[in-house]
Amino acid sequence: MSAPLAKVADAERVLDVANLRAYYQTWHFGVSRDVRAVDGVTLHVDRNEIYGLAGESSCGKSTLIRTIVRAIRPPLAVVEGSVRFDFGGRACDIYALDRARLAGIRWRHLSYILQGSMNVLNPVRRVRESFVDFAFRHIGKPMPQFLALVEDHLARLRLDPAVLGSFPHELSGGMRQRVTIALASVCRPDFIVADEPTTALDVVVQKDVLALLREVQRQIRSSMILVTHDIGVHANATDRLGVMYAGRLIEEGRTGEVIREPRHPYTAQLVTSLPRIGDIEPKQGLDGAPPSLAAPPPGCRFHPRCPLAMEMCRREHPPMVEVAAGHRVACWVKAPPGGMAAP
Amino acid sequence: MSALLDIDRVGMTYVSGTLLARRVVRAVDDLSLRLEAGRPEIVAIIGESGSGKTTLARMILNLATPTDGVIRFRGTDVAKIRSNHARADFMRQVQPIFQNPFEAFNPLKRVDRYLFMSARRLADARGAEVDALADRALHQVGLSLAELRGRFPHELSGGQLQRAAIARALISAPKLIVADEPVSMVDASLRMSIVNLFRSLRDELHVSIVYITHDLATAYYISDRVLIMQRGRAVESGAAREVLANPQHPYSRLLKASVLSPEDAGKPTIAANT
Amino acid sequence: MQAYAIYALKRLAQFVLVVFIGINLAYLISHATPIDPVEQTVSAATSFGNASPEAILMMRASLRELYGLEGGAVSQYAAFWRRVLVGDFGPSLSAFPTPVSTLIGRALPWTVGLLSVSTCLAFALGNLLGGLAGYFRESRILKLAGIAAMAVHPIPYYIVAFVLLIVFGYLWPVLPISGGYRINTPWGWNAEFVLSVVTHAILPVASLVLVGVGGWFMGMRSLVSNIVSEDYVVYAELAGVSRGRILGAYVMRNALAPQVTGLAMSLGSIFNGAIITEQVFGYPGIGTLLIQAVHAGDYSLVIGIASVSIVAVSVAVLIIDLLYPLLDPRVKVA
Amino acid sequence: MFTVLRDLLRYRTEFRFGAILTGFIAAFAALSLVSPYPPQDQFVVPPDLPPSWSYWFGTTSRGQDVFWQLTFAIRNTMLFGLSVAVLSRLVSIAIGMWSGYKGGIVDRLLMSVNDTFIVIPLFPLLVLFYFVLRDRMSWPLLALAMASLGWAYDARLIRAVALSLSSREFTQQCVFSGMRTREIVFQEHLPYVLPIVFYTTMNNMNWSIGLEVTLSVLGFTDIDTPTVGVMIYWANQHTALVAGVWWWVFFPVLFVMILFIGLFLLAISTNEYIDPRSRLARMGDVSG
Amino acid sequence: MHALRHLALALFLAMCAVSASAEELISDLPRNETLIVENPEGTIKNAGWFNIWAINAGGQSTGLHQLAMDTLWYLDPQHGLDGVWMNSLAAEKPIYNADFTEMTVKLRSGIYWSDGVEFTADDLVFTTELHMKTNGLRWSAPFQINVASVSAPDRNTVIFKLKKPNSRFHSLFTVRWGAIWIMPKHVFEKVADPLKFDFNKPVSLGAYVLHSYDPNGKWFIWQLRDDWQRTTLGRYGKPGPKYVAYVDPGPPDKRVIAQLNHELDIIHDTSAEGMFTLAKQSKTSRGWFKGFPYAHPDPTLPAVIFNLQNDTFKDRRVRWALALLIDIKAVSMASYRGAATISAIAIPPTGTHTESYHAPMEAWLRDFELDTGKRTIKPYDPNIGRQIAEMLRPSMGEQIPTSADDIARAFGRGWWKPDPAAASELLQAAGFTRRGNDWMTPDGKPFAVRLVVEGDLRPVMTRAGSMIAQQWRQFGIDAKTEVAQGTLPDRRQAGDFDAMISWSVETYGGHPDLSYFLDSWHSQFVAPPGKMQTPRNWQRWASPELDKIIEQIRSTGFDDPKSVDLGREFVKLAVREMPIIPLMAYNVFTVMDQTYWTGYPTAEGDPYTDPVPNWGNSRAMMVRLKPAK
Repeated sequence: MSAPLAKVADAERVLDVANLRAYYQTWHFGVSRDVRAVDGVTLHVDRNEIYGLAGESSCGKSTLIRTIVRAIRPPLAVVEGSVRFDFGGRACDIYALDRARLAGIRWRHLSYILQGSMNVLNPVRRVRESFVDFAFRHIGKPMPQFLALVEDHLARLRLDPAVLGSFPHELSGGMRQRVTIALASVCRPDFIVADEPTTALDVVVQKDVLALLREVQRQIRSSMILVTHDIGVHANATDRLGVMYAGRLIEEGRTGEVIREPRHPYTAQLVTSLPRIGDIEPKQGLDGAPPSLAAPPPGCRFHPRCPLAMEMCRREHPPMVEVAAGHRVACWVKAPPGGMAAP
Repeated sequence: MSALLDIDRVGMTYVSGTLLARRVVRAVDDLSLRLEAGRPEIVAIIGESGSGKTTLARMILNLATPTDGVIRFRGTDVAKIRSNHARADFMRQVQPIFQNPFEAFNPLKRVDRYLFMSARRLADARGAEVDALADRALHQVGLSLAELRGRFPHELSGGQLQRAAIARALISAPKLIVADEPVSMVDASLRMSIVNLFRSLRDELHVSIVYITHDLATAYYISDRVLIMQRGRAVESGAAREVLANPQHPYSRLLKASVLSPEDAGKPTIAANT
Repeated sequence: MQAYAIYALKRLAQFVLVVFIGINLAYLISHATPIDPVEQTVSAATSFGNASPEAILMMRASLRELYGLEGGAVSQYAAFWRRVLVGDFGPSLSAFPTPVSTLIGRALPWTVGLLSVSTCLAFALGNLLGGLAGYFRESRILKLAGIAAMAVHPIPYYIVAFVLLIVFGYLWPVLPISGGYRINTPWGWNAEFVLSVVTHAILPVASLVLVGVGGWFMGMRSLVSNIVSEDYVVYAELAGVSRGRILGAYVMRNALAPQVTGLAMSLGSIFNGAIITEQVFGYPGIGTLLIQAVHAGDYSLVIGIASVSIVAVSVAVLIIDLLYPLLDPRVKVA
Repeated sequence: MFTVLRDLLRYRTEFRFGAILTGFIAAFAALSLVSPYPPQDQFVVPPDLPPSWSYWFGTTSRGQDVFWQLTFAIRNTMLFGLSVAVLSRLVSIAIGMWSGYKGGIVDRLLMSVNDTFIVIPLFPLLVLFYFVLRDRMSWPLLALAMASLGWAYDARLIRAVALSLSSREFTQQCVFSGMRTREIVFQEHLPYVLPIVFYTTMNNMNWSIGLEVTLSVLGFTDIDTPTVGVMIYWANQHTALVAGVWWWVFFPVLFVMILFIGLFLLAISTNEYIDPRSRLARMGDVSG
Repeated sequence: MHALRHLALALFLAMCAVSASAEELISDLPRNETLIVENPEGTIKNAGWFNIWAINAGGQSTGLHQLAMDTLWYLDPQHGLDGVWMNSLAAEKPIYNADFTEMTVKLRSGIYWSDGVEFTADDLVFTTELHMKTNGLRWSAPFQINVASVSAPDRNTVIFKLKKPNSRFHSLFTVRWGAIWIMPKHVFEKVADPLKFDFNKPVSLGAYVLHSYDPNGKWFIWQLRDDWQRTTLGRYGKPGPKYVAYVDPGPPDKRVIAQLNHELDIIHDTSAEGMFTLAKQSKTSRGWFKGFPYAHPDPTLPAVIFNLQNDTFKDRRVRWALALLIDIKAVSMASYRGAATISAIAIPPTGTHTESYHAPMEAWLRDFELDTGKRTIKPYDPNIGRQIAEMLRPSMGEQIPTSADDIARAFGRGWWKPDPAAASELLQAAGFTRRGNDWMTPDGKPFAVRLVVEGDLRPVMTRAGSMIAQQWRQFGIDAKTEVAQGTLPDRRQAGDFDAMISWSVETYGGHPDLSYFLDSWHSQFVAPPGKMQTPRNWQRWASPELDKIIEQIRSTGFDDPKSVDLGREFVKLAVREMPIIPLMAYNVFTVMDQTYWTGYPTAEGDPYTDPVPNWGNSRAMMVRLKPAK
């Protein structure tokens, strides 16, 4: 499967996120704070692509996708912006749906692979029961046929149908994650959100699981958002890549382009600091720490750590500017608005 | 040349369960490794979870006792170090670095407390010496006491904390540092500064480092020697660059093949290993 | 299966330990008593009758022999365990020569009945309401129920029972306040007897349930409010699984295991409540017997009751522990 | 600690209510210091008078002023609960922290004993205790007995915290900083345990006062020392309720209920405060 | 939420159903044929045990010894059905030989056991011989000590040959509260071990047989025998109640509630306040006295008992000082709310004793002089009974009697006037000193008295003790009560006390003979310190003067008028020496409900017996009770 090279038309968009802001609004014993975990993110995902979301811990990437699938509960709240899905022509704002319609969409059109394979399956229910709970009502077939269908699905993903009779704790971490992928895909949804699906897996297993994920995506031709902090995973699994820093999207483009020609200083640092086998070039790390999302610095949030920072960066937040086809960057230095800056 | 650390055919067997249903887990099996004194080096021990590398680290640090074989530090059987005095002496020379910098300090206590404590207890510093020692150690890792004094862990970044932890380990001028996955919980952008620090510790302070990791890339980047472990056994070892550039053992090859490199970006052609 | 056997053996060992320590405590404490059962009997036998001093001296000697109070501390202790192991606590000294076990056997069914009914009711009711209250946080009725449970829960059994007694036995006398059944009702499985047993049990059971329900309610509610943020619940909600199914199969089902552990842990104190309740409502049972034994200075009966209650509670705990893996499949490897 | 109290008082309704109720009871108990009558003396006032301006809570059939009697009773009851709580805290901290830090066989042995104490029904043992001591039963002794029986559950809570602390990396960091075990346990770990100690103190007070009331009402304590239970005991002796002297029972029951609810509210609100997630939120960790 | 509502509804309905069914207390028995009596023993642990000859194995006051047992004689504490003395199984009074070494009993004929077997001399002989050869039966010891041999020359005559002279041997077979009950030979001769035999169902010699009982010991129901004429009660007419239920009604307040609901015909005892409540709220309830003080005075005498082996109390002046510090009016108020019958002398002011002792000795008491060391005082105040009456009159109104006789009967006559000055003088004379507010013993230690009381087992006496301690405390003595609950008997026997509230004086009530308690006060029975004291000389008083009196009584016949004179000698000695401070009669608030039954014994109506229903004599009530409607 190769990534679509041409700029995709709006009509093919499955997900459209516009200027989304989601804050953790907490009040604890007199300390009231807004944690601006997602602060003005705009992105879209096209049909049949895997969109990668990268960023380091606490950059807001998990919050972003939680907000996208409306899996939020207080203190997290959407402050501004919209999330629109388009499943085969029926566009909808996920925050405008009532409970019943939302339940109708879930799993049938929009499914989810969660971080932390240990806990996503009900520990006291066998895997089979989870399949029944999650998918039975969408399939619309009597139980025996449904179970046969599930077994077929597992077989297609080269999983032993015997796992259906197991409890989650009886499976290895990799196997649990595979089961979760099968569970998320059994209804052949239009859109799958995968949050750190391979974190905490060993490298060998990680590769297998990623392969399975791509395999599933290829088979059912759904769109997918894949969130992970591991650039290596993105490089190998995603079509397009968005990089987040301190609650904002700072760079976005085709994965190969972003990794090979990062524009944003942060992205560049992230990519070039990674050692590779066979490469003994001295590499430098980045000093400092990401800012607190409760009290982010003014202007570009990266400026305190940025080697290129200038006066403007300290004052105002840079807008996302398209520097190449489908490649957008938010940086006063590398992508000043109104003109393509030199890479 | 005498050995700094001599791991001689060490094995570790855990027994779980009760008398009636023993389950024997062979965490480490017949493993040998020798670090020479006077030739500081970084030895990477590579393996995935369950390969026994953390158990090995615990045995070197005398937090666990091997069931077979002997670990000698400068000729002394580590497992026989029992008295408080001997333990303190051992800790002066061998220090650990832990995996999670956020966990390595008590969140309710100030970070400098541990530096001062080490200075007093392990380096026998008194009065102004204590501050001086702490400050010197912090400078060795690119920090200063002024930055750190009175700060709580949550006020510092993971990178700073990990450096502080390393500085603390350095206070007693140890000969050996055992670092168990020291960068796996550190953000990628901060990771290299820590890794580079290890290199400078070896080169400038002549500290030998046992670097335990599952990350082949950083191992390749800084270590002199590697030892690849699988299910408690050493499957391959040798000079780092040689082994990692051209692994011989099937498991080593599999490991190497599984590494997802950013190089592949734009060609998402990932395939399962099996 | 083998894993379960290990688990069961561990529990069994704990059970044996509990019983051993418990009975020893009871033995040690009670053998420190300054009360001489012979003097108790003598004074009871002579408090109304006319007996000459010489006769009493003679009576003392023969009672001492009859009660088997001779022998050293070690041999008495050994003899005690020899008898206890076969369930024999010797004759009651205040109902000589009736065996202690006979007296306890007569009282135990009442206590066990009272306790099992009220515990099950309180557990079921408290967990059900607590589960609902934890899941439907916005419901006003459930909030009120929570406040009510919180208000009653910390009040000691005695006070609750006492207030119930006043209200339903005195201010609005609709319920019997004494005894286990109506006087002169023939025993057996006939409607009259059963009905009278039920009506007599209402107040004792109600007092125990009222106090017990709050603990389960609050425990369940806080468990549930933690569990609803567990990944598997979030995941199921994301999947659009119905709320009823989530509440039942995901939330409550997972909260049940710790609650059942809590049940096992709290059986001892529940038992305390039963003793008091029996006392307040003049209900037959172990508690009534214990208080009588104390007043009569009958230490073989006191030890017997303390031991039997320890064993009974431990057995109940053991049963719960042994059934626990059914609730939580993860335990097998423990 | 001071800021904790301030925060709780300012922001937790439950805590505020609990503090008000408990404070009210404590203030009431303090009045015993200025009582015009010694607590044991009878017939110092006309018996059986209903509440009035001269006798706010009425008088008993023993010719005692319920108001002043109750100040002593509440004081003794609270002191009792507090002594049991403090004594049993010492045991549960010692056992819990030792067991949790040491782990292994020490832990298993201690916890087996501990579980035994959790499971054993204590009431028969306390009655037994009374049975043995009878007239020598005084409240310090009873407090001692209850403290030696009532530590187990809380020791388990403390041990759970200590166990998780001992496996945390910072504990190893402490070891390799040259700290001694005692220092690690008392300086590094104790701060994590203290909130639990605080929380269980109030629960334990509730528990011990409840048992004391019950034992006293049944006459299994020293009936010469006025406590709430002893007051009810004497009221029962004089069949106060059927004799219409309801105030003799009503006020002690009311006050002890206020005390219970007050302590209970304090306990649950503190419990929420020390909940790790809530603590993190206050310490400023960002979740994202 | 729906579940909640349903639950509430279900609970409500259940309540309604229950309240409808909670009306009748006793199932299946016609209420108007049933007498419901409190069994003061409470719940009987071992309900199925009716072998009364085994010690403490089962209940006694369950109706067993009142209704099913019988023996030779009854001595009523009040006036009796036809006199104080009742020949029950015996046809006449005991016949002693001259030196009291042989007692002959003539038995009635025509008395039958409830299983139809006739009662004969063989039963009495069997009872005696079984006790003589078996250790550990309730009366084994007195038989073994007294009886050399027993024989029955014919079926109506039994001759006891005694081991040594005993003029009071018949008292063993004379019911005061209870006595030696006669065994059915035809039952017990088949029993291998009489100690282990439960005698269930009991064969009765009384007018009632066991109908049913609660295995949990809460109630026992007895039914009138069809052949009630063939029992010793038969000659007094048909007993009124067809059924008598002895129940455990619970604590005092529940007893009051039960009688207010007419579910308990006779309350054995309740608190003074409970009695007042019943008197106020129930028109049909009444006590022994129609008005105040209601209670029946038992022929026992609660007193402050000193341990005379304790150095502090060896000096009679100290004992007297403590007596003069007691304000008996306050004690009467504290213990009985005024409903006490006080006594200054060591004889219970009950039954016929007031005529034999209290009234005749009044003059002597008035003239009694006490030397305080500085002066001589007359401590007796004859008006205290009247003062108590006057004190109560404002609140109790016309319930308080007005005539001097009635007041004396209800509240007692006089007592010792509180006299702290005299007490100080006495103490100083005895070598005590005053330091500030506190008294010191001659050896310079604080004068401390621990007054042992029994707690809620005898609340009234505990209340009295608290008051006395308070009065001593106010005088500067470190006095406190110590609650002994069930250990009181142990401590009393062991002499492990300074002073205690208890009684060492018990009498027949209806008969002036004092040997019932006095014989055991002989110094031959006083144990050395630290050893067990046998009943009843708990004060361990050894007095040669007293011994002389006792020895004279021993050689005087039971009905000999001379024994009353000897009794008065004892009283005078006891006043002078004050080994115990007599307080009052042990008043029992027995309350009788006349809703279903009338004809109860009462002080001013027909005082034919003591109404306290656990006394063996209370069987006399059955033949006088009549249905109310």
